[in-house]
Amino acid sequence: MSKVVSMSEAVGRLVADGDTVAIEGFTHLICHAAGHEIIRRGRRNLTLCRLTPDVVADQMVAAGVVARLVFSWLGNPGVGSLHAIRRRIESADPEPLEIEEYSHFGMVGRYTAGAARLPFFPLRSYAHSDLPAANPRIVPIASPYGDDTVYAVPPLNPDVAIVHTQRAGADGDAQVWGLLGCQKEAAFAARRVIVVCEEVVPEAVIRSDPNRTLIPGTIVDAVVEAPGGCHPSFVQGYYDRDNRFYLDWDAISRDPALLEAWLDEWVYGLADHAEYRARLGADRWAALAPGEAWSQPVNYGSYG
Amino acid sequence: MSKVVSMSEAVGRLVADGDTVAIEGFTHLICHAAGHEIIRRGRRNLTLCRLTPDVVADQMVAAGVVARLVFSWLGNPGVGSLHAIRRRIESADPEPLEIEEYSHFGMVGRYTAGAARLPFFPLRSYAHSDLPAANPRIVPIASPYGDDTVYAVPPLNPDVAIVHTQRAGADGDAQVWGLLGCQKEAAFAARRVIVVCEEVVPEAVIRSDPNRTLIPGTIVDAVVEAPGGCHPSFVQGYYDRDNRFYLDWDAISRDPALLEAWLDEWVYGLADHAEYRARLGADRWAALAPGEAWSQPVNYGSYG
Amino acid sequence: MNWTSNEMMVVAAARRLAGERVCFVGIGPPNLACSLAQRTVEPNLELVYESGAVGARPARLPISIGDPCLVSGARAVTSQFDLFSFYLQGGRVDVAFLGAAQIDRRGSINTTVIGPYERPKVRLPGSGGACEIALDAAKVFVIVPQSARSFVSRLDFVTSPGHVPGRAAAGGGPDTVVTQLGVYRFVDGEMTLVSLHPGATLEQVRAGCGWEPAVADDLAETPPPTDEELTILRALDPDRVYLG
Amino acid sequence: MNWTSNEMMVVAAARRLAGERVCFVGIGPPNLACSLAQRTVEPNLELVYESGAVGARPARLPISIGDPCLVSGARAVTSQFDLFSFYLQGGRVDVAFLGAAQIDRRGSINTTVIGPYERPKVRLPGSGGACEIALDAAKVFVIVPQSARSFVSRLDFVTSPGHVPGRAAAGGGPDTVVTQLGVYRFVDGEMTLVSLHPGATLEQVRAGCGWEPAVADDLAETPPPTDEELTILRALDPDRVYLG
Repeated sequence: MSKVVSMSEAVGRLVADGDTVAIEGFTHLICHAAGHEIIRRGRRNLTLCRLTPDVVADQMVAAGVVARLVFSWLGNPGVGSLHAIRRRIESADPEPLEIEEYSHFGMVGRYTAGAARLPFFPLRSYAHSDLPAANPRIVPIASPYGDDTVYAVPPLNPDVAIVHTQRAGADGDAQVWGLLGCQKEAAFAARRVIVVCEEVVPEAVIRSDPNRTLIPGTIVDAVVEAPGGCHPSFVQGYYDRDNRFYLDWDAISRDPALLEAWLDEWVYGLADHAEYRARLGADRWAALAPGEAWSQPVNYGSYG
Repeated sequence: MSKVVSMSEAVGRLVADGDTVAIEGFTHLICHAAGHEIIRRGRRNLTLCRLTPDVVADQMVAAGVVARLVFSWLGNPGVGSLHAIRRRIESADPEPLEIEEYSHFGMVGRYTAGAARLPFFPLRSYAHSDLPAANPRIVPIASPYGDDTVYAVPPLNPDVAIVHTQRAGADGDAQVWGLLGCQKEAAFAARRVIVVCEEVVPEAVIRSDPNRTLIPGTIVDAVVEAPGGCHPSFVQGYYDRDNRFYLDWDAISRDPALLEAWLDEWVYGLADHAEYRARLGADRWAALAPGEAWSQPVNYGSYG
Repeated sequence: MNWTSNEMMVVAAARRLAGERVCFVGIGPPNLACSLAQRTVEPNLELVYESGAVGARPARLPISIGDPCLVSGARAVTSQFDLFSFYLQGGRVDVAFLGAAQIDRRGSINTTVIGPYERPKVRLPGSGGACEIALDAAKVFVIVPQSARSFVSRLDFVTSPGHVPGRAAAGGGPDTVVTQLGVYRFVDGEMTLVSLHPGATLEQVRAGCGWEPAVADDLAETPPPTDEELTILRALDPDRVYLG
Repeated sequence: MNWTSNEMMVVAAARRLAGERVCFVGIGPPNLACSLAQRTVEPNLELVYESGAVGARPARLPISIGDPCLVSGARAVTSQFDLFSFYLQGGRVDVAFLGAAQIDRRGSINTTVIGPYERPKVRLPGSGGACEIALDAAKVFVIVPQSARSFVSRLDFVTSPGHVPGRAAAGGGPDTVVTQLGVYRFVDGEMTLVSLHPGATLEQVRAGCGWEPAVADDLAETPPPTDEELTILRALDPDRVYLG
């Protein structure tokens, strides 16, 4: 059964005001297209969960979509700060932003507990740090064997997880290669899952390599084909990170007026991500295209 | 740096009397060749860890190698019982066998805790079952959030893990497709790791598909090339399960004299697994060969 | 067409899969029941195996839960950590099958030992994944040949808990038990015969039960296997490996 | 050849990698130090990135820890769960690099906030993986530009604990801190200058330190970068993205 819909329909149907939304992807496969559609549709009061809120998070916060941020690293990677978010945190400008802060492993542990229906996830982080004082949900837990103590983090179960992948079947089987982040855990932890992909491929492609499936269609609610949907982040084998954008964002994000103009031009002023892609222009896309480096295929064998 | 050695050298150097040894592989990739070499070298007092002690475990127990079994399912899959092991447990014949019993998830959790240096692993299994009474190492643990209680299992850190894979690089990077079992967790939990493979392949093959690497060479101590080393279990894409052997084993294992004769003929009487392979004969191997079903390759892209 | 009580058992189980989606399945009768259901009442049934094969499309009758035919052409393959954590404990399995060496009136199951644990008369395989399946699957179906030896008033060991007092409501014990004699469901946690297979008698049920079995007021007769069901089923297991 | 204090900092860090095997590495100076070490003192150094790239062989200078050039041709790629659980917490990382916005005499590090946590003067990125790196890596190297603003007597926030009282011995705080002025190690948990880079003075060290820094009795002078080191280093970062 095909679950392929437009981004507009997926976000319209599956992301509601007040939802807890996980948009994961660690440097890789960060779905800007979904973030833009959420902004375009004027969603409000979202709790945005993301290990590394970066440019798209700064855009969503600036657009007034996000009331609360659950995260572990906040920044414009390789460049510096996210100024819209900093204004909210440092000066409540234009309004306060609630934050709930962990380390990376803590966030991964939270999704894992959520996906596994565990009441907590134990880890060795946080001892002697100020993080438990800053976030009272990080608590010590004694081992039932001997006198070892570790820390616990609580489960995180987003209302919706949005996962960008290289290829997916129409019924949602999502295959990923390169950096995997914690998208699998986030998807299994979520009540609803939107898979966004570079390409919808025939089921036979998926089933030729079942080990490559990160997320099975059985837990997926909608599939959106959005080639280029991670720009300016990258998709292994499809396009490189557009570093110029990250550098440019620093100046844009420092100036609320510039930021507003950017949102007008690149989000509100465009009907969908296909227009964004076209507006970037063929030359810019061509400059991001990698060379080819194909995996050596493996034989699963036919047993009939 | 090549770590490729013979099975004899790997077992001789890395498996000692009294060791805790994990030989994992869930129906798939069960390294009989290593079990046979351990028998051949007369190792004693091993603690054998394996979710599913099956034919090779019955052989190792019958040969007097194993003093203690840590497991979650004991049987000749699809056939019935392991009679050598049953004699030891039911009648202490010829001597008692110590057992430590979990469920599958409990065993997986134990390896995971061992690999992650956690003092325990929490799971929802065991409530209202008699397993915690049979095994006092399975204990309840209260959630630090609310009044939920789950169970804990303790970490399992084998002295050595033996993992069979389809292909490996000479320095130990091991790639697997098909059923993955819990070999990754067992290997990371172990102090020493032996990778046995169907084929040692050039490093370029491995590096063409880094997502396929289950175990990185950085944690591997020895690499053994042993094609056919999982017979009578199977290797996806290489050979099918030899079901006749499993059926035959039932009668052999029921009769200590037959079992002893089998060990004489197929283990003690052979120098190594190459002789075992040859003795099985080309026709038997040909009957186990699957057809071809190749994965669709993926492009990682070259970024230079 | 004539049929055997084993065939009736598998057919009755298959029919109960109507409306289910993700099914955690074992080898033998459960696998046959699922394959039959896919071809009759529930074409969209997704098969998940304990070995980690997800959405399997076996090209032959699998002879083990890890048969390579379950992997080639599957939708996904997962590690056991993911399988047990995210699929099973995570609540992504709608229905799961269990077998039993012993089962009691509450649907608790023993697959560990006959006799005392420390020195058993018969050492059985043990839990495998059964303990977590019993606790984590949304719904549990049991397929078990019924006899006074398997339907016992007191288990020698509880491997997989059933409708025991104090257990949380969600997935609180098996939903259905199917034998060669009939179909049982649970009423107030008590195994209750709801349907008798054609040809089977209440006397056989009582003889094959270590306690006085509860019988539903509206006890039904199981509709016999249809020709279509039998034709499909026999094609699935032409050598009668599991049909006997 | 002439050289800059930044180059000296990277070279000094690279030399400390002799004998190490698995290195958890960040972008920028740590990455340059590792690449230089691979080409000089430690050809077998394995680079593991927080993003999950293991045994990376980048064909260009990576601009982020998740640069696709770290994946193509890598030995392995792992999920973040596996990376943090099995590599880092599991004790498979021999040495890891940390940066710092603030560091104190015990080697504790702040990368979270300047000012109070609830209403910070400057909101910094936060822990990322730094908290677990500080606690789990067998050995921690810190590369940090030294100034009275970064070397502080009291941290605004402890993101990554150093040699704090009561901490378990294993991996108990940073092993080495490298700045543009010198190399520090820890003596009884106290950051101690052990080597002064050529051209740097104790006065500069004291001016760039918010406390009276301990100085080793046998304070050494760091051997200056060799021509070979400089040639390799500059080829690694021809546009001086990180060398400045």
